[in-house]
Amino acid sequence: MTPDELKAIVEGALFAAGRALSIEQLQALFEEGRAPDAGSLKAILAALADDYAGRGVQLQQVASGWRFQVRSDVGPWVSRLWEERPQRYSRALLETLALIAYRQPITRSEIEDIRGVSVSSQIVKTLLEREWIRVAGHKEVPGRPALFATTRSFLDDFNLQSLADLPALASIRDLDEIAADLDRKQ
Amino acid sequence: MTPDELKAIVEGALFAAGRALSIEQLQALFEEGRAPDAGSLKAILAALADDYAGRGVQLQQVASGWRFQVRSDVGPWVSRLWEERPQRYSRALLETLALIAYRQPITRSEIEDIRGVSVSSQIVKTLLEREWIRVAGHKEVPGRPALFATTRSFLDDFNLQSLADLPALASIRDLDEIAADLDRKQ
Amino acid sequence: MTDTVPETTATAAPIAEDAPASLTAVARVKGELVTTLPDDLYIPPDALQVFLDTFEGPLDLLLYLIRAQNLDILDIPVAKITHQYLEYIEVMRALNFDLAAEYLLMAAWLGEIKSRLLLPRPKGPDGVEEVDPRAELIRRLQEYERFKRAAEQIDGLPCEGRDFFVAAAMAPDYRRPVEPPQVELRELLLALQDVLRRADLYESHQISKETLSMRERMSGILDRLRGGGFHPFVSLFVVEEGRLGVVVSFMAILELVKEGLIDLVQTESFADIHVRARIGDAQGNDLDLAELNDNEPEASGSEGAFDDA
Repeated sequence: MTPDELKAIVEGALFAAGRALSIEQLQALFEEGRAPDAGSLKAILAALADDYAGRGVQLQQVASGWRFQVRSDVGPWVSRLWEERPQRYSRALLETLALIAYRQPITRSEIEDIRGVSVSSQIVKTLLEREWIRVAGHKEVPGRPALFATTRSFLDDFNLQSLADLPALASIRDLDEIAADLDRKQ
Repeated sequence: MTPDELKAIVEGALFAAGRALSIEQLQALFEEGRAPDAGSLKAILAALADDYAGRGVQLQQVASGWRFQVRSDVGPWVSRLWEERPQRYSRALLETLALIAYRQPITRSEIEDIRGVSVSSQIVKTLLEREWIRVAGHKEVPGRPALFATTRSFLDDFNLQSLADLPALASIRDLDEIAADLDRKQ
Repeated sequence: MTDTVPETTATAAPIAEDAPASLTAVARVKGELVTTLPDDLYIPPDALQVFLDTFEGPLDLLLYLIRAQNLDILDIPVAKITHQYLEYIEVMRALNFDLAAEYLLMAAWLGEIKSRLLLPRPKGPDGVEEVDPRAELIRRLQEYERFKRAAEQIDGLPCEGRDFFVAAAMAPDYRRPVEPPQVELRELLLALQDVLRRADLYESHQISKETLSMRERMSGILDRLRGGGFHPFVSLFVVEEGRLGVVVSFMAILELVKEGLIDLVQTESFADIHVRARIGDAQGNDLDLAELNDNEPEASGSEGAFDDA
């Protein structure tokens, strides 16, 4: 086996593994009695590290051996690979938000009464985290349930000056008209 | 951004992804309006392919885009990284796969007609789980049998850019021709 | 003997499909075929099961019989091949092999072809002779063989995870904040329309725009009263808002009283009226979230969400 072939095997194994490989693990790639000794492997690793100097990936020695890793300064771009596409909010969440907007301050069980189904804690948590709703207080009834109201962020995010800008409940029947109206304003 | 920085980003992203990336996916690494155009990216990819010529990994174009892969001649050594040796697929599975690849979209009973034996559910399940085939629709005949087609993963896993890259199917003579020949010989 | 059978199958010579098949030749030897099988294709009974397992069905077995004798599919002596095939089946049945239905079906078909070849071919209603009974068999053998070969070719392609591997490197740990979903007001209204339709509120309630302002004012007043303690009744009104504003505030207070959310207290007749929230203060994380919101730069200078009305 030529030194170049040996280097290609080590290089290929490190990239195929996608993690760090120790000298022993690299030696295990070869048939018994045909593995290069630790010294030769270290020389190969040093040569590989040189080859990749200045490239987008680098050979790095870490606790468990050697591994190829992406150069850290390209991280901001590379990380976009895993950027989650913003998901959509569920219909249940939107309904809950709408009820809080129009009927605030309102308790969770009051929302459930109108929607006819229970409101998951996840939805309330998401709305609180998004800072569209807040706990305005607690109702003095058994259990002291939280009273939810919308926030200024909610108004900002929906381009409203105040809650009074929300279409009147009675007119929601004619939503198509409202939609057209909103389009015109934008 | 300098051309070298751009190249390092593309290189880093391809290695970080560990799968093929399309031009669109590469463009999505950049902020809106700052992505290089398709032509520039292709030039970068060509330059990268040159850089890696003769190395243990190489840049390969497949159906879903470009990816770095370990040179196949070092495969025998690299495959020792994994305890489980890659299994060979049964002839029944390969024949089923071949029929789906060349005759897609095709139903299970159409496959059985040509092979002359029934196709086991296990084979179809294995091919679906491997994501080499998918249900492309249902044939509008009684029972609405599933129509199978191959996937992009199938092309990627066999280093193909499109179905046209599959080896050509042997030509055959049609029934009339065969009958005429048989008659002539009598 | 046993192990030579699959060996032979695997090394069957490729057909030169692009060569113009000279159909006059009776049997052409194409390529080198290593076979130790005798002419009568005798296989010891104890090897039959192994033998059968190596085939992917009757078409595959027939192809094997043809290839083992260096025959061209187009030139097969159907009578002879049929005879051999039926012999196998007979032996296997005699040995009580659990034969798949496909093998028996093929045996029946071959028997039919064989007998039809012995008879003069009948003419169809249009006076044309029926096609040679062998033609369909040849067509199916050809069709099967091309896919059998295609399967071998696919198996010969480099396969990811077996012959080559995708290269990956450790990615830097760089986290990017996830953008929350965007919602349009229209979506919100559509959701509301749905829930209202379900709740059948259209018929029983007629809620006007003014009522909405009142609801907003209710939240505003609750905000003002947050932190407990008594607040002068009059402090809840903003004279600058005019008559309508005062009326809305007044209705909001009445509604809050009705819902049991605030207390109105007057210590003696004609004394100042004081208002106190009956609702407990929000505490814990929920409150923190609300206050975090107030501290946002966009919300600077406001004590509550709706106080700028």
